[in-house]
Amino acid sequence: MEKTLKMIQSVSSSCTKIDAADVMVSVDKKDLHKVCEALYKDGWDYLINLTAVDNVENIEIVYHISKSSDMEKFMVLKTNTTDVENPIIETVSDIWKSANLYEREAYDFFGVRFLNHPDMRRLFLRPDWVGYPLRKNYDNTPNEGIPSKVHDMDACEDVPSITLDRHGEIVENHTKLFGRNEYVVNFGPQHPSTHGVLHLRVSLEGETIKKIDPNFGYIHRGIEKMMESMTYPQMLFLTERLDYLCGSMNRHALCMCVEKAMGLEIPKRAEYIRTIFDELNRIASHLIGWACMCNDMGSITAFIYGMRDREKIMDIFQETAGGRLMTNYYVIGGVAQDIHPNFVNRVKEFIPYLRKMIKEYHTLFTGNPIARGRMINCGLLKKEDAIALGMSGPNGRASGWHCDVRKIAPYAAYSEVDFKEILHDGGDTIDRYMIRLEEIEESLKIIEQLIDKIPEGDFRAKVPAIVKVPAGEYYQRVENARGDFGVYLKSTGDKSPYRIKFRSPSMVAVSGLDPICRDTKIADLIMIGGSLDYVIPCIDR
Amino acid sequence: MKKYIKDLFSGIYALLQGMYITNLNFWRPKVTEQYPEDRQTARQFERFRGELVFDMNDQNEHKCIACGLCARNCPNQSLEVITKSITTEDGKTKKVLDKFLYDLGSCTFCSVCTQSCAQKAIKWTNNFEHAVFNRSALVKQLNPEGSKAIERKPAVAAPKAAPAAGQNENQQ
Amino acid sequence: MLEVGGILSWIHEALSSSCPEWLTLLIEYVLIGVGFLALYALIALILILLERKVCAYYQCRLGPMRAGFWGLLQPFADMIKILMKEIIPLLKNDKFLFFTALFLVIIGSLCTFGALQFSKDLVGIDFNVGVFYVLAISSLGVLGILLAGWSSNNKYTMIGAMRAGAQLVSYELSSGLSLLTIVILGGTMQLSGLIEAQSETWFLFQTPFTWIAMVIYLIAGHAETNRGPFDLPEAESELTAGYHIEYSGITFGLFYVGEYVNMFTIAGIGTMVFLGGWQPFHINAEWAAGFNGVMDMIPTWLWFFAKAFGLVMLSLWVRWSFPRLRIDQLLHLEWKILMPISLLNMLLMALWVTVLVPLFA
Amino acid sequence: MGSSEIFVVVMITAVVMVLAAIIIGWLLAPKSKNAQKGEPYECGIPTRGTSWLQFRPGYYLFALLFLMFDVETVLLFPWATITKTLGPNGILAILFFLLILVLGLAYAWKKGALEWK
Amino acid sequence: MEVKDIKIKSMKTEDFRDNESLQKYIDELEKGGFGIKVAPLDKVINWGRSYSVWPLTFATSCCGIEFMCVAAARHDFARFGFEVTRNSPRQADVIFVSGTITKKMAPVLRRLYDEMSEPKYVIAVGGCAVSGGPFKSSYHVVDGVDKIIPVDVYVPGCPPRPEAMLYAMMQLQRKIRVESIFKMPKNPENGSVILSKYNSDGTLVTPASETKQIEEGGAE
Repeated sequence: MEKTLKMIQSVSSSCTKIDAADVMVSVDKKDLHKVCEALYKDGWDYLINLTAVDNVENIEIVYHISKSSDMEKFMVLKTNTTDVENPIIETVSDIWKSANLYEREAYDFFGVRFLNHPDMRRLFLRPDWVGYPLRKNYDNTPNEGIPSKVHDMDACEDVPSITLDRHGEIVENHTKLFGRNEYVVNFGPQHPSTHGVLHLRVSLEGETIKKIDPNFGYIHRGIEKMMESMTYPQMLFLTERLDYLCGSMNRHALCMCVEKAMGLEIPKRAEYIRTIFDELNRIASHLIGWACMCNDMGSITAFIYGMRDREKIMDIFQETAGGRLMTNYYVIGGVAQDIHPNFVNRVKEFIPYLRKMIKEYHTLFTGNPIARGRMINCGLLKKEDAIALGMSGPNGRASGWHCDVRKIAPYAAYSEVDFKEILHDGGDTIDRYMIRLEEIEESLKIIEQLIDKIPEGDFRAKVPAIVKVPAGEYYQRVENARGDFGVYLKSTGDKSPYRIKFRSPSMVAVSGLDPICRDTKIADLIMIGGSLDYVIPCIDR
Repeated sequence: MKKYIKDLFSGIYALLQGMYITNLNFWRPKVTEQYPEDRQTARQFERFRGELVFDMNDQNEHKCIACGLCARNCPNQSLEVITKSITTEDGKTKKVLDKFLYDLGSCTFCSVCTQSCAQKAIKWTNNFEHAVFNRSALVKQLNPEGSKAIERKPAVAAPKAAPAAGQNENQQ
Repeated sequence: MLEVGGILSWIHEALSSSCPEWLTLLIEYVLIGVGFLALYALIALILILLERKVCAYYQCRLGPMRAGFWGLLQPFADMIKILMKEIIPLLKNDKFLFFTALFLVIIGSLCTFGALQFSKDLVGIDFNVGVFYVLAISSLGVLGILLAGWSSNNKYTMIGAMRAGAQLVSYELSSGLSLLTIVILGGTMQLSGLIEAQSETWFLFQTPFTWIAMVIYLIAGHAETNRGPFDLPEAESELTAGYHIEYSGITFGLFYVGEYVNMFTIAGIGTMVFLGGWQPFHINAEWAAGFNGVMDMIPTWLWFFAKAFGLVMLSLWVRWSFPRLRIDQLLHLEWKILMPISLLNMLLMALWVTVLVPLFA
Repeated sequence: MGSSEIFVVVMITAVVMVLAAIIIGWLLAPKSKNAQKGEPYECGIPTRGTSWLQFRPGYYLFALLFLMFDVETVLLFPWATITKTLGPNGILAILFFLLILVLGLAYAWKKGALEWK
Repeated sequence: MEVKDIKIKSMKTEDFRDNESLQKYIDELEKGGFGIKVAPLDKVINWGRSYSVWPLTFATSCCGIEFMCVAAARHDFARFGFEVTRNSPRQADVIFVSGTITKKMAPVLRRLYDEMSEPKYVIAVGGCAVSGGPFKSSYHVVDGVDKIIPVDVYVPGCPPRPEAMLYAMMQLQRKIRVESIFKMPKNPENGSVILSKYNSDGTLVTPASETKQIEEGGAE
């Protein structure tokens, strides 16, 4: 790490180290691009997250970067601009592809424009939206005006960007996304197979896809802004509504983030319960992912089988936590209530049942020549691309990228169990498909190891009556069912966070849709979308 | 040519296997639960959060002392505690519960309220049959007309000592 | 006693004894029309219920249960509902073709349906070029689907229509070729003649090549009815509803009904040319005379419907087991697998008929 | 009663059925009017431009191939009905005809015309 | 007509909530001059309609997953005859607004509703659709879909469990059972039958305004 610091300092004189524990470096915005390039050359090729923070006197951009070859390495890079009225910062999207959407998001929420970024449209809000909602001076009261017309699609196709001309002046350019006579079809927002309200504008030539332009924001609920005015126990429930298919894991991330910041020690029992719940949730999520993908490929029966078996997990959840999809089970310091006496038995019954069912799934669907013919060699994602796009999780592992947070930075009880990180190296659709079914089996193994060893003791630590997080910045990663889910928390020592941001693994998955799907067919687009298994509310937040 | 024929037959074999699985399921007992036919008999998980109710005793008394903690802790203001002042027999004015309004339509079932209630006055029940024709029918008054709070000794009545609840903010 | 022929001739005699000739004819025509319509609607209703129930059972569900006992009245509810639903006046479509498409689809469907021979004496359209007629008239449906997709002026329907064109047109070849194989064996194109030729043994048990022809015919027929795994023109998860997105109310209902009856028609034709139509199952041997007698006791229409519904069940089984094909797989299957095999099969059949059979005879 | 007459009757029945259904639907079903109702449906988003654009030739290629082979089948039918009476000589004759067509198919296969592009 | 005249299999009238609103709706229909004395034909049509309510596949977030559970094997709304989910609004009868409706989505939902053919119904599923639910204090969320489209049945829950949705469907069935096809108000322009949700000029009657009045009245 010291070496990296030295390297950065050699590039930029403005570099200062902030934090002792992690490497947290601040650079002047003039040197940002140079520093990032140097970092990239040094192997820091995975941009985990990019967050903008409105500090009132300046606007700060925080980069969380890691190395794909050595994922334990983790650093935070910061830069800021004091021009709050018209903030401009150089883009890093030419270095890390994943920055593309993050920077658009920063523009949408904070009005930060990125120099040389190819596409500075609003990401979530309507093109005619006024104001930048995550600025501290934005009026958050729910305003009455509900638009009556669908927003102007021409405005969506008009792509502005800012560059420097020869004299160093900033010029604004406009390009058109599609040609006039292109056959552009809207997939979504109301479409059975975009897994929510994703809106894809797809340029077609017959059956063949020429270009995809994803449109987000149809389910942008302003969770991050809402959380800024909530106390920590209050806002936990919102995390489950982010990525509702693996709600517990998201909640786990925020709980851990707050617990770590407060220095809370979690009882062992709670950690075990949380791990089992996480894995059950992962199974439920993968089952839905599998079922929906089969449905997308036209096999409704497989869909129903997947949902049928998922109900068993829902039963387990209901019995112990009291909720089906939204368990509301984890709280800061542990879990809300002790496990139900039937819990262990139910889980034990479930494991052999699901193993049997997975065999059936393989016979029914995996072995089917139609399905195989459609999936093999279709939707190739190379490892380099996966890393560049930041596509971690099952999608990244299908391309051979070792990126399981449970292995890299074990949390809860993961360090105490023996499990395999499933890796495939093909990177095509069948790899992404298989990896989910294999991960279900791996999760079953984890649960099997833990279920008999849940230690006795408290299920919840003593927590102060008012939860206050000490001032500072925190970042907590978990491996949710879709990949590397992260919480960035900036606190000023108050009851509510100053800024909170979630790193959504679904967003990067969707950003990969265009490169993966070019020159494939409509049917492939739907199938690849199913295999990437994104959840839209997690993107839109 | 050999590959062509081999592919053909292995393909047909795999297809038949898939059909075998669906056939297997055709004859299996069905998992469908027949709500509403099984309305009386169906099991419900006791912890399932269906609806917030007052924990009433036989004498039509509830435990709420109208401290308003639950309403303040509710993340989206779906609880409203309306109090009124009454004069007790010994001449003191006392704040008691007038109406406890619960907006089922915006409740998120996060149970922050039940966790923060030091008196354990509210609890969850399993009832989930809530669908109505009119949105205003979802706002419910939890304390039945004519009910009153349990008379308790002054020492217990103070809402102060409740660290176990964890979530409350009554120090403020 | 259980045959319908008696009733028909009784009606004819009763009419001709009391009415002048032209009126008799007119009434008979009307009766034929009404009869076909009733049968058509009945089969559609039965199939809708059957599909829902069978699909549910394959999926570990129960299917309709509450409309009538065991959900038996479900299709009636659907029919009433869909008849009373608004037909949306679209703004940007080609109105003439939009409605013409409907007529084409239903004419294609009903006229093919009319060519079925439900029992020994309940015969509808029976041309001496029957097989030819069936192939020709059923392709009207393709035209209907193409027009429906095109005239809606919607991008999804357009893609759906194009897919339908490429798909249905291709699969007509192999279904034609497999029927041709049977024509070689039967030596006639008349459907009733083909059934007559199977009075002792069904074609299925006459040569091994009939089996191949039947499998190919069933696959191609399944594809022609636009049902999964060949439901590309509809492709619910891709094109939201395919070529009939813009059809609402009963206009959609007619497509819906047409599709179901087509499924039955395909099964019916398959029954007639491979499974002996209404012919009872006979074992062609001395010792089996008693057995054959028992088989003859079962009314012929029951034989026909039992076989046809058997094939329908098979088609439902396939439908609810497999994922959808992609368009290139679909065309690969047709042009590189079914087509060559059925061509070869036809030649082998011709050899069988002309060389092998005389050789052993 | 001949088949042709029944055919005409069935065809008229089909037309009457469709007409009757549409008229009943038109008369009895409730209606409402609003500006967006008649617009083409495309997942809730207004359509971009017209849908009647030139379409890719891929679909037509197969239609052409179909035409070729369909004509072939039509020509084969008369032969098929009398295969038995013609005997082996008939097969030889038709074999020659088929050979040309199969060669055509093989050529198309080899050229990749049967691949969906 | 009284509420108790509406028969639903295996459920008694008193098992249903909010009978008062339904009674009020019936009274209103009767008062409006198109007497609700259900003719036999009406009865048949309403029976058919109530058992063949085809939903539009429309799900925006969490409640959509529970909607999928209703469609799946365990709860199976096919038993009611609802299983034919249509992706095209032309062929659908009911929208289950399952999930949050944001300001960007609202006009899309409105457009989908407009594109549906009559008769059409709306069920607001979950807190978000009923009142904005968890997100009602957000700047980008519509607090209640009844501000955009008229809602027939509200199902609270976050998300409601599948049985709750089946219950809501039975409530909707009850509402359908009181309609009268021949005595609906006519459109003054062309004499066609319209349902009461649109004014004659094509604008919507949303119940949000009515609800507000009731709420204000109730608070007194």
